[in-house]
Amino acid sequence: MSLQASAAVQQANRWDGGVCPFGAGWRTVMLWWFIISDGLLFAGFLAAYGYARLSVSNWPDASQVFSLPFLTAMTVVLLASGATMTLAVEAARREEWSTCSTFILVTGLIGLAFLGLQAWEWRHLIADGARMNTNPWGAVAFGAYFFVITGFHGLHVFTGTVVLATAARRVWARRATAVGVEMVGLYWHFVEMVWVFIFTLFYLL
Amino acid sequence: MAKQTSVIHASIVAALFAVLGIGGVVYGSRVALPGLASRHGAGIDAMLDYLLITTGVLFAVGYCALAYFIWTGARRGRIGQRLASRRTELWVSGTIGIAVALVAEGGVLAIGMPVWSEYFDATPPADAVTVEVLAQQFLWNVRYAGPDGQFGRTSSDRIDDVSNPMGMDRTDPAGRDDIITQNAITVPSGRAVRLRLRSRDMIHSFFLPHFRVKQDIVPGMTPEVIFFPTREGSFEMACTELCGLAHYRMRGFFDVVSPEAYEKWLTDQSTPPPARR
Amino acid sequence: MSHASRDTVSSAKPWITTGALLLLTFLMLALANASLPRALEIMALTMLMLMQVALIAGNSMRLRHAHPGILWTFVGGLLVTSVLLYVLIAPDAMRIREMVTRP
Amino acid sequence: MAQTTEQTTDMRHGSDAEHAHEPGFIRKYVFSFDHKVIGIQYIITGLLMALVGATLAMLIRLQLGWPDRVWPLLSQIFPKGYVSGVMTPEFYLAVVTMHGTIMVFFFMSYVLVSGFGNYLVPLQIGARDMAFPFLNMLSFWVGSISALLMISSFFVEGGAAAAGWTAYPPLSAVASAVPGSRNGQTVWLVSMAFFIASFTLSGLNIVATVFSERARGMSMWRMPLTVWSYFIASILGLLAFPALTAAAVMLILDRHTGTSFFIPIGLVVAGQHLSHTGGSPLLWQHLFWFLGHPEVYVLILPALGIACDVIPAFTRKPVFGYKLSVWCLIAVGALSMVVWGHHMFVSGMSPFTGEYFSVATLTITLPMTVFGVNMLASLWGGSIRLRVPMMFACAVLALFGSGGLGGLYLGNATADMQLTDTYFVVGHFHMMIGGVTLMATFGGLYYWYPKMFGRMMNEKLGTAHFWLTFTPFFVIFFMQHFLGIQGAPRRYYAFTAYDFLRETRLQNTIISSAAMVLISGQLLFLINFIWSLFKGRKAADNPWEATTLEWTTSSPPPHDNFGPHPLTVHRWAYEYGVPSDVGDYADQRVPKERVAVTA
Repeated sequence: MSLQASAAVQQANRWDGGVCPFGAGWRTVMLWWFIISDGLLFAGFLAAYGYARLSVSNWPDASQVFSLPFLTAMTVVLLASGATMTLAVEAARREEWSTCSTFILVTGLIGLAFLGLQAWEWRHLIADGARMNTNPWGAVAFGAYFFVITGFHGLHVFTGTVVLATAARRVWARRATAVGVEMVGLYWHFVEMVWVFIFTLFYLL
Repeated sequence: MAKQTSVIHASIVAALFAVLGIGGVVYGSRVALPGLASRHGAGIDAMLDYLLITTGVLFAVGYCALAYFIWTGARRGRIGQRLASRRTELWVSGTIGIAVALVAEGGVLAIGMPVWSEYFDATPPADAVTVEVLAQQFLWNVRYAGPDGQFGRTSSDRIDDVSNPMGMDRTDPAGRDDIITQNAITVPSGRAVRLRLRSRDMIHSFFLPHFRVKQDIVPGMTPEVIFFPTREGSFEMACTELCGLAHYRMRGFFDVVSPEAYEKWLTDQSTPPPARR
Repeated sequence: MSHASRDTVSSAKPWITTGALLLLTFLMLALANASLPRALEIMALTMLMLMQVALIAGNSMRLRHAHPGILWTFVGGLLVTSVLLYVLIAPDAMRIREMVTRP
Repeated sequence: MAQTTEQTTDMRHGSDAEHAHEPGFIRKYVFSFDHKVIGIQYIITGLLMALVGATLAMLIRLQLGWPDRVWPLLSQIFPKGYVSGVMTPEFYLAVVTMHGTIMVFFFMSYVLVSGFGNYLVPLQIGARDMAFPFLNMLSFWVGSISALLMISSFFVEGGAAAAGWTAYPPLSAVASAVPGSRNGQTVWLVSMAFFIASFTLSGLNIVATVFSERARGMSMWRMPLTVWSYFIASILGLLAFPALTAAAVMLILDRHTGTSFFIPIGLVVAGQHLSHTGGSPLLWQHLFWFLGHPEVYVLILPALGIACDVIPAFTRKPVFGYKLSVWCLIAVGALSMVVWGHHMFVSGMSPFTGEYFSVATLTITLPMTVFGVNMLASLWGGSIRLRVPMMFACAVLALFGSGGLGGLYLGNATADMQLTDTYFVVGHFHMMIGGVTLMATFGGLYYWYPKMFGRMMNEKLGTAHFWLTFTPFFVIFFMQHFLGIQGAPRRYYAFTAYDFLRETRLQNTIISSAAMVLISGQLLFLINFIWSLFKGRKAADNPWEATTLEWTTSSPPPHDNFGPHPLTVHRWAYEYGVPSDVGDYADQRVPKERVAVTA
């Protein structure tokens, strides 16, 4: 630890410069802002969905469209990946790199499983007649919003698995830092959190 | 010498701001709104007059202050004071800020809001003349209910540019006597006008400059405007929301005529089959 | 890395978080299928959703351990902004429904 | 939080390896990681885009000023746009749309926000570079792709997008609505997506940099107002832009996959029945303006910040009410997120939200007036050196005043009913996001040119440029307000069809003539910029005797900005009018012992 840094930390006011006021590095601050910005993309979609829903009267009843056991499976899978990701982050903090790398890999695999389930769900709904511009259950916008919102979330999960794969390789090669793994974890949990929103607002309500 | 030229230069720049400030007000005071022809328009005009006067004063004062500061500042070898005290600063900008905000908000609340409510929350008087306007690229289809006072059913499936621009249901008896014109609305003086606005393609905006009426017609929605013409004459109507190539000449006429002339116009329109104008 | 140990939580914690999340999920599923009045259903599900979000953000994303500044950045930046967006556009959506159904 | 210190160490010295060796030409000037080079790259790209935007403005003004004239020469230059010397309406609309888009996103955002932001923020807070230099470079090149795409849309089938910079559907969603909606609109949307990506990367960097990279002693309350304004503007950008991304995705889907997010049921366009059902064009307006309104503050706050930093250097006294100004910036930033509906008063929105948006909008008056008064009062009692940057700063102040007063009309739902979508709006926003930003851009360029290129710009040419810029600019857009009061709607190809607009023809000719003066006046700037690059007087490190940190290093600054030793800041950014050994000021690095800290 360098001398200036310790002096800086000892300063009474964290906002006085020389140190990040939030007790976190620029990476963390930047990632949080990225998460906010990216989250607002979903907020845009979900607000539009809520708007569409309020402005039409024949929105399909979700429980008749989606198979709830299947949905539960998807949720369980994604939430489980959150736990393994946390374990990976903790392993990284303890510098147990091989454990960390294993957990990251497991998380990535669970992510892929989630994507597989989602693909299955899409196939099923498409077979039932759901399209971007039509669906057999009611308001036309339903199909469009369904594919766009879950599609974007799926895209984020996919990006997440790519990031996880990269991270696993770096950790395995001992080229990663605990902060780096934590960043990956933050992103992955964010994707998980977005699913909670989508699950409630789109599938349940 | 350098100081001399810079003072002259500063004086010229100061003069520029002063001239723009005062000249702007003079210029502005000579420009008038299109002649008023509706009742609620008086409220809008009052709002605008209020704003023109208050902002005119603020504008001239602000520009002259800027000019004055430049004028005196350039002559000052050393600064008058370094910092106004925190209290002075708060007091100066706080007072002026609150004053301007009061002018703005107060004007809106006192003059503006009643007009806004009058315009949007008005219940149409029983004797209002109801006219339906269906905007399309680039003309206004106008429909009257005819003698039976009932509009016939329409649907967009039936729209045909040549034979049925409004998509009338020919089987609906209520629609038999509907009067259809294009680009022209005729209303009698002395009665409120209730316009049902629809669009069949783009967003148009129905604008009657003399009546202070402006309403976007978003397709899929049927906004209504209710207003009361106050003088007779032939007025222009325009589209103010970009709707395509001929947006700039989507012109129509809004004729306010005497009740007798209106009755006559109605009978004239009813006898021959609706024709294009 | 002596400092790391203090922050480390035992490995059981993540599973507790996940378990709680799952529990909430099942509760929500049950609520969604019970025929509650619509307003109540929306309120209950939203509350439960926010609890889930709080669990994920607080435990998994470690917002509980982060500086409050980050917490407020997150809450204000994402949640409040989204809510404002929706609250201010929702009245128009209802108005459209009114206008469309008008004959 | 011991973990913090580790990260702190990492943060302060993490990027040193990069700076160690001298990079080659490509790494130094093309794919550079240096925030100064990236800033200048942004500024130059933006100025080139401005050239395009100004040319388009000239075409618009030629058409509106002399609607009956025939221009054979233009027919040769734009064979498709001018048929036998007469501008076609489709070309006119494309030109209007692209002028707006290019000026807002590719000139103002580039030069003012990304350009100056990248250049100034690290320098003014005493950082070596942006927090994440690689991301910064990526941001510039993604932005360049977006700019190229936008320009290229003129050459696709049907021409460039023609639905206005607001791209309201259905006009922008239905290919048969207007020629520009065929392919031009798609290119527009894709280009905007790239732009947003680039702007987000840039914004993330600025936010993280201001948070974490400040030099020791550079507390938030010692930051220059420029940095504050960039900080708030970047946060606004990060919060507001995603909504447009979402909307753009949905609009592209509407155009190409037959969805109906924004297209309602039963449209008949050009005689064809559309199969779309159930969308709402209002939704686009909401999502667009949710971005669009904060976006104007993203542009205008940096402009105000720059003016606030230029003024003290030429009045030799601190800014008036610094802390209050900062709070005003914060308040304006927060309020700007919740007032977007004032763009839609007559759209048929719910009257209750209309009232809310009206009152909320006018609430912005309070902080904005306080800010304006603070700026004006900064001149009060000063010893003014009326150099070129100062003249432009005064122009910022003047246009901000008149634009702000115009805002009272438009934020007010009642007055807005008559004025919306007329030239009043055009005049108003050109005063604000056109004029305030343009004057601040010029002021900033004249002010920081010596720092950027190590040479002074020519003062006489600059003065002439000021007169030929501010005066015609004011005349043009002040008169446009009154065109609007007379009822002239915007986005009209010509004002020939209406009797009530007959009187505006002369005014339009005057406006167009002034516009020609304005545009030709910019040649002076161009000449000055290029000439000074090679022949300008060598600049001292601190030619304006200013106090902020960028002036304490050499002109131009070295690669690592302040040399190898970490610097310490001892005072706020406005220590003017104090006796010190160099004159009447003390820069932020002067220790407390040498000149007393006064604020």
